[in-house]
Amino acid sequence: MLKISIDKLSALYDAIAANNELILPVRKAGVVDYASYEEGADVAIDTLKTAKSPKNAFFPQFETLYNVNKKIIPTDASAEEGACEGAGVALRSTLSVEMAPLVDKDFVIFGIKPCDVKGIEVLDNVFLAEPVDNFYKARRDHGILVTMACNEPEESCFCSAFGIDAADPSKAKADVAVWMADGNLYWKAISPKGEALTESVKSVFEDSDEAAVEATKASIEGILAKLPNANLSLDMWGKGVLDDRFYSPVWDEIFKPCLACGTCTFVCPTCQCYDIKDYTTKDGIQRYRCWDSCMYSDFTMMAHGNNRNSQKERFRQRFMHKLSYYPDKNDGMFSCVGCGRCVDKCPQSLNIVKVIKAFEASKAKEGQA
Amino acid sequence: MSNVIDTLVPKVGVITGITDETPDVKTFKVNAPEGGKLFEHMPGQCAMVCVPGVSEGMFSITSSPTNKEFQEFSIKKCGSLTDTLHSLQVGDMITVRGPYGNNFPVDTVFKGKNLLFIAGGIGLAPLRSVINYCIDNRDDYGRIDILYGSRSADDLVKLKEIQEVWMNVPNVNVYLTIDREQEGWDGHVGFVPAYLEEIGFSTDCIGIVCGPPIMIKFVLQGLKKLGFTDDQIYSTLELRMKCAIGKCGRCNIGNKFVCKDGPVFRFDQINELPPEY
Amino acid sequence: MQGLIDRLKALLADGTVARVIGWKKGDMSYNPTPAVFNSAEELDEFVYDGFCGANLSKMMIDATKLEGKTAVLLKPCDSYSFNQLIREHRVNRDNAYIIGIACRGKLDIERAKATGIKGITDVAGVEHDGADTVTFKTLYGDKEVAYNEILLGRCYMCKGKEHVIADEVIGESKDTAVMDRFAQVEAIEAMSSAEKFEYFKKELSKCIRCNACRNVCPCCSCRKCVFDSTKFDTQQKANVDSFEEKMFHIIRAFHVAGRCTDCGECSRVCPQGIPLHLFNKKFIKDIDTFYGEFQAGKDPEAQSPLTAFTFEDVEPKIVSERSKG
Amino acid sequence: MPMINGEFRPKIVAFCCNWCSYGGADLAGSSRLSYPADVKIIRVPCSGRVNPMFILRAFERGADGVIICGCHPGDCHYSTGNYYARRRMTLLFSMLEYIGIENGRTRVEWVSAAEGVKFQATMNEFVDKVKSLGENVRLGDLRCKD
Amino acid sequence: MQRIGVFVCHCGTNIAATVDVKKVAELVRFEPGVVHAEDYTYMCSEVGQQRIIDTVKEKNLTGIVVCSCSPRMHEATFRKCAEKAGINPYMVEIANIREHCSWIHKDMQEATEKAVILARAAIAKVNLNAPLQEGESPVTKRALVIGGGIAGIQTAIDIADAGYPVDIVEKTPSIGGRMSQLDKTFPTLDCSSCILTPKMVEASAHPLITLHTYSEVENVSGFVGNFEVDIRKKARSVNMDKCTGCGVCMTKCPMKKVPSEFNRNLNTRTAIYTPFAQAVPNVPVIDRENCMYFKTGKCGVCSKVCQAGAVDYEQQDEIITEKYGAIVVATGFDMIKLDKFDEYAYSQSPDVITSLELERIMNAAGPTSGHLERISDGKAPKNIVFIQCVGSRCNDHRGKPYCSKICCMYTAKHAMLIRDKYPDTNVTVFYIDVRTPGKNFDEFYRRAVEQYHVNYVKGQVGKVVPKADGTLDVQGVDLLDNKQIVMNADMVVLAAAIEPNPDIRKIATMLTASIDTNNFLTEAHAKLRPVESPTAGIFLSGVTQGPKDIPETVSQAGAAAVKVIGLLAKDKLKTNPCTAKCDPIACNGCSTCANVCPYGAISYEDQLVRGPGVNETRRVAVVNTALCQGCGACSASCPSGAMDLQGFSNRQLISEVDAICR
Repeated sequence: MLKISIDKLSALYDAIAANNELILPVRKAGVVDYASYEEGADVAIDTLKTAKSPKNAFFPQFETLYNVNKKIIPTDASAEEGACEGAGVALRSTLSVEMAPLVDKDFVIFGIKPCDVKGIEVLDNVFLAEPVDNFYKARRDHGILVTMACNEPEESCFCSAFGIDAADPSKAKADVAVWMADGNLYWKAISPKGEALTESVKSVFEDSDEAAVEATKASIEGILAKLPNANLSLDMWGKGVLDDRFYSPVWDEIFKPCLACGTCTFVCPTCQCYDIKDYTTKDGIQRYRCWDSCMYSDFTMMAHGNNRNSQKERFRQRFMHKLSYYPDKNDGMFSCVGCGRCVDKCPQSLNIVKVIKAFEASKAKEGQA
Repeated sequence: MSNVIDTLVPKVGVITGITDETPDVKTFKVNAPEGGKLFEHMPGQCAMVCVPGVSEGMFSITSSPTNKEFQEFSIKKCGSLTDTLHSLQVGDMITVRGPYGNNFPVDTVFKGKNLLFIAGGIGLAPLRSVINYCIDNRDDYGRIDILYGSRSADDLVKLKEIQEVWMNVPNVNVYLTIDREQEGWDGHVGFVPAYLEEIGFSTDCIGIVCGPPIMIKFVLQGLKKLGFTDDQIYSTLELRMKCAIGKCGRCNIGNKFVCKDGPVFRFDQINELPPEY
Repeated sequence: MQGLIDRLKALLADGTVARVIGWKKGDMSYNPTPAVFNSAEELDEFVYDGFCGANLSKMMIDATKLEGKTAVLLKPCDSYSFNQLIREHRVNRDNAYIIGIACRGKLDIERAKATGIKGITDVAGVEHDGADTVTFKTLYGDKEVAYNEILLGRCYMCKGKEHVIADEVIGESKDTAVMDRFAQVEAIEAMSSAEKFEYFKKELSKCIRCNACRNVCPCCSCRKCVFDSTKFDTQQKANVDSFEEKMFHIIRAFHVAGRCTDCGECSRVCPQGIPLHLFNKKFIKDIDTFYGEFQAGKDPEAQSPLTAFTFEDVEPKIVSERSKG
Repeated sequence: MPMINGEFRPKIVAFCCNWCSYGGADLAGSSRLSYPADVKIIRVPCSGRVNPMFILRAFERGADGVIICGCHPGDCHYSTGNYYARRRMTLLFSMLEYIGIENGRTRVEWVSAAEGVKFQATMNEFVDKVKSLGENVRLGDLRCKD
Repeated sequence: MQRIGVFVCHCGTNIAATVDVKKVAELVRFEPGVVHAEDYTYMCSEVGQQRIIDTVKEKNLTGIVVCSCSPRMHEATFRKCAEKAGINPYMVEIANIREHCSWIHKDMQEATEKAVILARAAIAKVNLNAPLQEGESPVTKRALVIGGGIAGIQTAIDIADAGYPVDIVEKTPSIGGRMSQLDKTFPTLDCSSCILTPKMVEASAHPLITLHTYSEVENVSGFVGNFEVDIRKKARSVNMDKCTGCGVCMTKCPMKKVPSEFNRNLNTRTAIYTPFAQAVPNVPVIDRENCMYFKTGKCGVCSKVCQAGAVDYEQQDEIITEKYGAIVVATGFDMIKLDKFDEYAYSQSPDVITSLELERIMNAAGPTSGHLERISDGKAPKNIVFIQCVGSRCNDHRGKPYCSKICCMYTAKHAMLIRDKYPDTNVTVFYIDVRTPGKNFDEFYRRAVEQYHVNYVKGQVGKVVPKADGTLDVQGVDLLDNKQIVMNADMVVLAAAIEPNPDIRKIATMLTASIDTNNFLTEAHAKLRPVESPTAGIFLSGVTQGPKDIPETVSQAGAAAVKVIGLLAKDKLKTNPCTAKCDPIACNGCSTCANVCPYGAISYEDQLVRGPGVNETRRVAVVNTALCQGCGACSASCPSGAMDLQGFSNRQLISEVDAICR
């Protein structure tokens, strides 16, 4: 295990940034989100929860997939149909497709919390499943995750319900685990990628034992146990519960305050719905993909109708997807990591915890009856 | 530029032929710019066809894989993309990506079986791929019955092929019907489900149904009346799609993605899904 | 609060109303959810306290289409929104029973957390008739904050505690305004052009286009928002470039100009903390300056300034004339 | 930046009402009153038809200046259209100024069908102003530039 | 998307000299939707149109873009052409590459680039065009003429003779206008009232003409074929039906000190009066501002002397509302005020007068009973100086930039008449140019110079200085001799510029008719539609359109009448199909659009709305296409974009913006 004094963290950042793009929590106009480490960046490394999840680094809110270019070229076959007549040289219009470049430089996400690491695992199951999404894969291949223990978890956190250990990031599927304890940052590589990164920045560290880390782990565990939703029951959810939950009357009332905005979706580390759209450019189009939300009324709208026409259906879709459909497809793994961002951010204070609790309550009521 | 080809990135296709099928359906022949087919596919599979700048949409490939020269899409005019497609000319370029989705089990379950195809309107498009595949491999399948109906005689897609090819293949029976009486039409008149019961097919076959939702509903009832069970009836579904590879989150019905796990479903599978289609 | 619940139960019991729109206790002590109550039994979960900031008037668009009257609890500022909805024929007044509910300013949990409070397990002193001090029990020890220290930003610029429409008013409100409504707008107006641009660029670049501001806004009651339709070819979901967010927010503010009651919900709900009310307030201020004072929602009969004119209106060049460059 | 012979050539969209200003532009044309080719005119029935979305769209797509021309107040072919336009544009321009967009990029001018000279003068002035402001960086869509 | 043919017109060399038309056709060939592009010398010619028709049929076109002159010029031509070719006329768009391009740019490359961009915008628009059908609206077969001068009278008589009822609204108590103030007319020197009075009587007696004198137009609503006009009939205080026109009241009226407007305030009239002896109708009015009875409540002489009992002090203004199919504006002119030309001492000396005042002085019914006298002392002037172009052809803000057109001729007339009647009077005319185009005009002017020896001095007068002896020193320049001259005169006559009647602004606003910088009404086309306003159903007669003499006025009055008759002869009018249309699925029913509609064309109704995900009855906006004039104010105000304007839809305009900014 290595350590560096928290006062000297900028030396570590500089060392990492020397060879990689460094992405870490940065405060901008009062809000902390993951952003590039660049001059003047107001790094807020002790932020427990960034407003948005770091999924942007792998699955950006907007990315160009390819360009379709329209070119007008001379053609020798002037008699060919579709060629321009009478304009001297025979011309014809052609299309060519140019795929956007894939990410080919390493980057480091520093300070990512264990729940968000799990969130990336959730995305992996979607984007790396056949057929592989190469845009995502390139970023995954080049992304190095430095995950940090959550020293002071808050009441909106419920990651432990999903088996995530906020005290011990070394259990996460990341590359380096770090802790902040007694004025130092402790560093431990947990993957070959992590070891390579460690090697390149080793000079800024000194060796250390694990005593301080162990103490911090114990303290965090103590707090985690006291969190109000530490023991949130997921018994009613997972594989094979589709029919029972889908038709539940709980949905009939609970969705009502939902604004149909995309706040929960866009701050969520696991939501991965996207839209593909065209932008007309000078000589063709740019086809891009951008985040979309299943909560939006036009998400499934077609020319002749909408298969999820009411907000109830759309609301149900989001939670059924996270707690039932996704587990069905991924061996019981939930598409929620308990980061609690939706708990903090929902304009109407409606969130996945309330949904889970509402189902529990309705089951308890049925039990009584 | 990357050499990696992503499944989201399409190929350029050239329209090499356009046939007016009905007043609002055209069949487009598509080739690679250098000639030949853009890709190989199986009957029932779809592709994303796109007019850049307008939009992209999922269409079933209506030609049979046994056609080695080109692929065909029969497309009905019903929105901005299809409107634009209908205004294109031979020689114009579009982009195509695919094939996507599963296919009818022509090499497994269907093999050696009698097949009953029931289609309404543009619903013939996905089935035509299977029918021609079966006709081209005629010895692999038993009796083939085709029941096809449309609003009017003018709305019967691929009528020429039906009359000149299908009707002349041994052990293939074609039953055509139109919704309302029409001058010059001496065939059957009436809705498909009604005609189905009138003919009364035996249950020794696999039913393959495609058409408007309301027709499917009544055909299904009709088939059940005749003694068919859900697990011997197949259909294809259609929902809004963007990625076509089960990632964009749009076309799921419960835990199934129509684009990836479908579009071909057996009715007993469909019955297990929530009613969101 | 029990008195309030009893009154609501009585309204349900005597058939005056068929349902009540209010707030339901949250799973934590600071996150009540707007909810529809159909029975006396459900009302046991009713809550009204300092965290009930949500403006419920927009829920009445759907509720007043239902059979029977719907009771809704409206704070003074919410009542303006309801009036505006009447003006635009979006709610059916005859199907609404409006309970004007008193307000002593609503609390902003983010502002509380910004003082260093975290790991909250319980909150006390937030009832309407509660103490002047709010006590937070947290995993990291208890903390006390003055009630008035942690209000929503809008409450410090409150336009008054009078209900402009109500069938009955319950409780007594306390004034919370401590600053001029337009002080923030004036501060920006005083900046140089480059400073203004930098300020808004920084704020707006945080926007994630979640549409919370739009969907919560009682004025944004369009059945189909232009940004969701193909009417203007503006069907964009993400800020795919530096312009998108500006376009969205300018147009949104423009569409509600002359209709916005300044309820402040947009800024309250923004997950990225963008001070969106600064757009709306700018329009309100300009309208007041150019065309005379106008408070949307005050009078459901009043003509919106953008659907009216006078022959002597200022010319658009006023903007460059008074600009500092 | 679009340059011709080392000179910045702005993209300018002019919305002209059919009854007055478009006629004014026609008169400028038939009187051979020259103004820069950077100005491209879109015919609208009335200045009151101009939706703020059009103006922002033009800026989004890379316009450097947008000018709206209509009948003089009181002379609107439809009686009142330009009065509404006047209010809309005043508020919109004020908002653009407020978020830090140079206000010289937007303008409203009342030009009658008889004012070919005024049309020319207005366009010359406006083009000069926009040229002096340079390329529209603050409002432009980055993807549009080549 | 459409199948578009692009037709680029050379317009001879008008376009082709500056725009590389072949290149334009070539470059737009691969724009989305374009299946054909060609250029031709004159697209509007028979041959050009036939090419379009042939191509439409051959290539199955659904849309047409013509790159040519202004749509205000030939849009209608090409729409008709499209119709002949069998496609909807509204599938045509014009790219204006002449007025907006070739005529104003010199550099071929620059102009060609611009032409391509304008063509692209039109192509982008036409791709989104939809076929539109013209509606029909009925025509009220009655015309209104505003102004009862010679222009209005002639128009009214011509319309009425064709069998359509006409109302004349005249602000003053009598019809007749400026012409009734004139003494003789050039170049024939016949007596003005001798030729006018029969016309006045004819108008008054015509069974299809209704006169509303002493009346003003108060409000106008509606549109071509269907105007609704409020007319204020000011209280005359004399019952028109009872009055016999005996005139006793006027002779007995004790208030005799009211300046006579008719005589340009050179003398006075009574408080109850007719403006002049031949007034039509010959019914006096009481000028309430000056009447003793109305001022003090005492008097009542006129009422007492009136044997017919026609005087009615209680009469009130009355507002009548009438419907008309067409409106003719014939509001005429006035002389400009001379306060800005004080160097001519008009305000300082009563002997500096305007030509119109001289007209009254020379008139037998005028203040001096036709004797040429100085106003100051009643003496016959021996030296008279005429000063031309006072306020006309004036480059600064004091006067008018235009030529008033009639002054040269009436001055020649005045000079000649004076020299004829008073041969011992010296007459000098200071002029900039003498303009005499017109039948027998130059001959007339030469007679003045050659036969009557009027002293014409080319040059301007700098100053007129009243002297202590009552004469005037005229300081001028003789440009031909290039010398300063000072000339002593007994009388100076100023040929003041004429300007449109000051009421025209108010009237034009009511009519939504456009007006130029000089307050003359704009014609729909300067050459081809000179008597029509761009606003459908509004016609121009007389000086309201621009300076004219009497024969011109009368011929234009007749022309306007013909246009009106042509309109009234139709039973139905085609209505503009570019009307607003509401998409009920997106409509909020918020009433914003109705609040800005100037025609009250938008109403609300509960409608069953069905669409993707919608099936309910709700309040939505409905447009009455007969009332909608297609201004688009509603669609610019609609937040959801539900209200859109056909032909200028949001998508169409945005696609134009995109094409231009591409």
